[in-house]
Amino acid sequence: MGLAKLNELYKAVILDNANYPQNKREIENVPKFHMDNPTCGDSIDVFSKVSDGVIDDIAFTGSGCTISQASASIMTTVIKGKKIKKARQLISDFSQLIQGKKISDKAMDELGDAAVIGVVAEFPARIKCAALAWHAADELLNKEGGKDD
Amino acid sequence: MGLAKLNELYKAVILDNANYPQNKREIENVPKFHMDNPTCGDSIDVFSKVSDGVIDDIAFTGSGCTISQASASIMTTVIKGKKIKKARQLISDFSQLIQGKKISDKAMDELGDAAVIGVVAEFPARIKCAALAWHAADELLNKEGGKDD
Amino acid sequence: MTQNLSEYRKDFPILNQKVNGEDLVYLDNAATTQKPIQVIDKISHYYLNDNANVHRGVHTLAERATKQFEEARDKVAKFINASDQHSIVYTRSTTESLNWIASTFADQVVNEGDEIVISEMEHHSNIVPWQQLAKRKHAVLKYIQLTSDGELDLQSAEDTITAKTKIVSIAHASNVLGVVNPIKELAKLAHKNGAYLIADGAQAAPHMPIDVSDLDVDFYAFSGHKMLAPTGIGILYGKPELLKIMRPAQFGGEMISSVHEQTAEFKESPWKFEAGTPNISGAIALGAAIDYLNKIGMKNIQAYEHDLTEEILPKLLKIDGIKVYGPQDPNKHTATFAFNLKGIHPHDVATALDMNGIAVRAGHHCAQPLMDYLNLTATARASFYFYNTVDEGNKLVDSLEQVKEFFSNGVSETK
Amino acid sequence: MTQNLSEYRKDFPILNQKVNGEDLVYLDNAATTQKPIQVIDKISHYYLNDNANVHRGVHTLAERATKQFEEARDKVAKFINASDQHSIVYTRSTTESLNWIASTFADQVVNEGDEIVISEMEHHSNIVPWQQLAKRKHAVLKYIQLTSDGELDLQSAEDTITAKTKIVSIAHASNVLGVVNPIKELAKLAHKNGAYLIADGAQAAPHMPIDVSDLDVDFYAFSGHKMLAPTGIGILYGKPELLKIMRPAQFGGEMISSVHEQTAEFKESPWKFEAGTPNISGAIALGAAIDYLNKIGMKNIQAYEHDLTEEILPKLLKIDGIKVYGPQDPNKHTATFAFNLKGIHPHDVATALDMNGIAVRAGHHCAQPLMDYLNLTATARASFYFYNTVDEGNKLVDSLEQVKEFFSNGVSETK
Ligand SMILES: Cc1ncc(COP(=O)(O)O)c(C=O)c1O
Ligand SMILES: Cc1ncc(COP(=O)(O)O)c(C=O)c1O
Repeated sequence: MGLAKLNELYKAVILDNANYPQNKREIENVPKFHMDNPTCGDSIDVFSKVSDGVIDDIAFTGSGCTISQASASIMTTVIKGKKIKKARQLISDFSQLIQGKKISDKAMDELGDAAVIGVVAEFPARIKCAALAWHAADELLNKEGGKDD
Repeated sequence: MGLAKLNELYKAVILDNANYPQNKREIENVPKFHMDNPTCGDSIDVFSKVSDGVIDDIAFTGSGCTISQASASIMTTVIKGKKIKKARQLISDFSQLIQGKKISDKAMDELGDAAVIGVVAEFPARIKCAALAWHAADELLNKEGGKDD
Repeated sequence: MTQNLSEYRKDFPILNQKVNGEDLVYLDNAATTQKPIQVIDKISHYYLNDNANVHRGVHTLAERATKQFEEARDKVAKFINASDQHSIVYTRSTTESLNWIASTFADQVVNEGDEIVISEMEHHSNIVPWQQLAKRKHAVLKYIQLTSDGELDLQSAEDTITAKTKIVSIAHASNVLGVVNPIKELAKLAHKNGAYLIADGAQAAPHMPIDVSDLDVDFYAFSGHKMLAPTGIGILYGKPELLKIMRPAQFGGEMISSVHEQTAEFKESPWKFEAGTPNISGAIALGAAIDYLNKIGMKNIQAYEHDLTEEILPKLLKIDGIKVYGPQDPNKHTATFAFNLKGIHPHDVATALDMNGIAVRAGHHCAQPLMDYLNLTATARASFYFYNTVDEGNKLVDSLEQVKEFFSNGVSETK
Repeated sequence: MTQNLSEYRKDFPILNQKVNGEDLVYLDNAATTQKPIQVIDKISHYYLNDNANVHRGVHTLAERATKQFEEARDKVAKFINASDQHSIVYTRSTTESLNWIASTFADQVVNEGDEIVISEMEHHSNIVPWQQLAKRKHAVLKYIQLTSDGELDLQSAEDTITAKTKIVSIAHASNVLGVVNPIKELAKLAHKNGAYLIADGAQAAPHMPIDVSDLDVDFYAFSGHKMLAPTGIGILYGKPELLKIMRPAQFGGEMISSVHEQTAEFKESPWKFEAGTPNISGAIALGAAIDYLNKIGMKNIQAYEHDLTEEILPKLLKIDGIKVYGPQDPNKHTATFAFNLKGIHPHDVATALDMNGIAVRAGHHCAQPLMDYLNLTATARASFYFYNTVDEGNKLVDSLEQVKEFFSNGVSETK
């Protein structure tokens, strides 16, 4: 098979987001959440600015492989502007997707670019890389959501 | 094969010594050594009265299986009256014998009744039973011998 | 007889051999069980196809190994009806599981003057770790007494478990007396008094359906090798909220989330407990053992072993001069029989039975305080599993008669 | 080339498979090695013929199991030239061996203000137990620095090991930098300062002759699974006089000589350390692994792996944009190569290599302090064993060129 199969995983949109990540920056004076990938030592911080239950801004910092960086970048674009509840629903859909589970067409639609990362399900060792930023965002929003109630 | 093979192990001299053990008693005001067989919980105390490097008296108390009781009984008869050095040599010969190693004809001779226990080498699980009293005697005499030097 | 499970014997090639010229009758299952070919093959298959280290690798073999290792954990969780596979920690054995609780969780909750309660029928592995803890913490180690029948005395349990008690640790089934203890009631009693209940399931998990959620135990420990799996793999179940606060007992690779020169953060349960390369093939083979047991059905195993007891216990009791320990009623007895023949040391009994191909154990069965309690130094013990047959039980009974005869003849001969 | 050992490949059926459609090239031997058919068969043979619990039984199977279990211990003793088989303790792994020393022997000898010395290249298993000990005892954990080459800095060792030092614990061979540390000199240095020297032999014992008597180490730890044996069995060697005073880390069955309600006495070493049913089949299979290694000869293995290094390291170094960590001189490097390709994350490298059937590791290799020291978060690592070939090394080198090309093309495509 050889390296050709790599094209499946490293699609243009993924490489693009990894090389030119969006929202890779700190946001000052807002809550953040730190997460490690113990397998490789990669780590990420996710920042979010929430008002009235809506995610006004979301960003990340940290280093990692192509998959984790691209996934973080795309995560911010998908989540930004969404309500917390909606965002957490999307995170949950994404989590299903990358574990190779079927999700609704509607969810696929809403995930947009993130749906492309679904291919990682065929590379089980890399699922954690894809999941890292989304998990961190979920933990962060979980706390934020809790505050709003 | 069945139980017939038992006759090899449980020879008359062994059953006899187990049922009517010799020197099974305490000796007062002399050193003693306690030893356990952790496999079965059997335990033994060996007592010895030594003067001028000669074992004037040796005895044991405790409970155990046929093999360990017989072996202890025979041990006392073999060791009694010997010099410490000689006694420890015999103990060492006995230890070789029950592990199935070849010992000299002279040693076999000197072990007398104890040589009969050599058959235990064919019942490896019972070697510890046969060895218990002899080990305890060795530890005891080791201490006594040390004092004499 | 409910269902004859001895058809499963064919999966245990080791049973089909001669020992001392006689058909092997393996009745030492409480010490360790034999392994079906499905489990042995699983080990070979793993090493012939998928072997790699777990959790660390990006490559295909590492992924296969990790997947099987974690799938086995799920199987264990389902096997004992744990709500959450994160509550399943791989250890070496029951002994290690109990040691880990005693040296970490219990060490965290027991203070000076507190009481730790065990029973007179415990295995050394459920005694010595508590002695050590009591010594370290200046706590008090107390024993629940037994009834004259050899059952746990529930009155004594009520008297012994008090507001001072922090830990109650009890065998789910005894490896000597053949009794099953009322763990669910003991858990209630412990909880009512603000104590934690630990069940030593070494002799229960192989023989009956286990439901840790229904029992409401705080911790449950058992060994793979006593339930068809290889040696070197055991399980510690803990309630998730307790595992969360429980410190790891060992530190190193795999269990950390990050390490700096002077500090380290740990992963979540169960991984924070599993330092270093675990027994990967052992865990996977335990999964295969559980598949095998599930195929038969734990209820069927329990029922069949009860049938064996109904057949064999009365026959044993009929032997003149025998004393069988524990309840004499087959309805209260598991298929583990500790006994003595009058005037014959159990070691001699075991050697004699071995000459007839029958493997039984002789000794204190790692339960010396129980031996003291019963005024014994040792017993013989025949312990059955589902692959044993009534015929084998009959052979045991017949052989015991022969043993009696041999030793009484032998003795009279020398007079 | 001294002698081509890759003929032994035929004994490793797992190597003869396709991964992602390509021939498997297994270069993750530092994580765990594959097992020869002789070892796999030994496990099956044991379970098909002899399985029983050890040390407790009177019957024939128990005797066979015990004999093989103890014979394997003798083999281990000879393998590392220990004078006495009582100095060989069975553990689960290197990690457990190191944890046991840290939680018992070292706990007994380290006091407040004392110093524990490790190095910047240690594996987490030889770091975190010492952090815990230092914290518990208010002792100080110090690190020996490395030279710019990635070797242990002996000047730094002399400066760091002082009269305050109680414990020095150092990897015999690094799992990242591919260096072998001068354990014999370090032992001298430690002893001169009244400290104990512990060697983490996880990456040394599989690859070179080990002589603990000549090295004069106080303790030596290693893992079976990194030297052809199954998972779940490891070794702790200790000098007999130190094992004598060392407390057991776990308590229970097998390790006691007698137990009373409130107290217990322990057996002698090594059995006092082996609480509960040990990994019997693992130990016996470790014996088979040692037989296999001895048949080849550890010197031959060392020489052949050196030849591999001579062939492969220069080729790796020629790849444009590669950084190989540790010494660049093949005479100072073992056949374990940690590296990075400029601009490509090692995880991506490993995934790409896996597509070519090549199994390498990517990550921190359980050596985060070393990563920090080298200013890295992760590297890729290819680690060879005697069954690997020069061809496999060449395939790695070629594939790395392809990986570079893929990622630079891929990247430019999206611009
Ligand atoms: C009741 C009980 N608890 C604990 C153990 C210890 O099990 P292991 O030796 O597998 O640790 C045993 C078995 O020997 C047992 O029967
Ligand atoms: C240098 C070193 N020490 C310790 C270990 C830990 O070995 P194990 O995981 O077998 O306990 C390893 C292997 O991962 C190692 O490479």
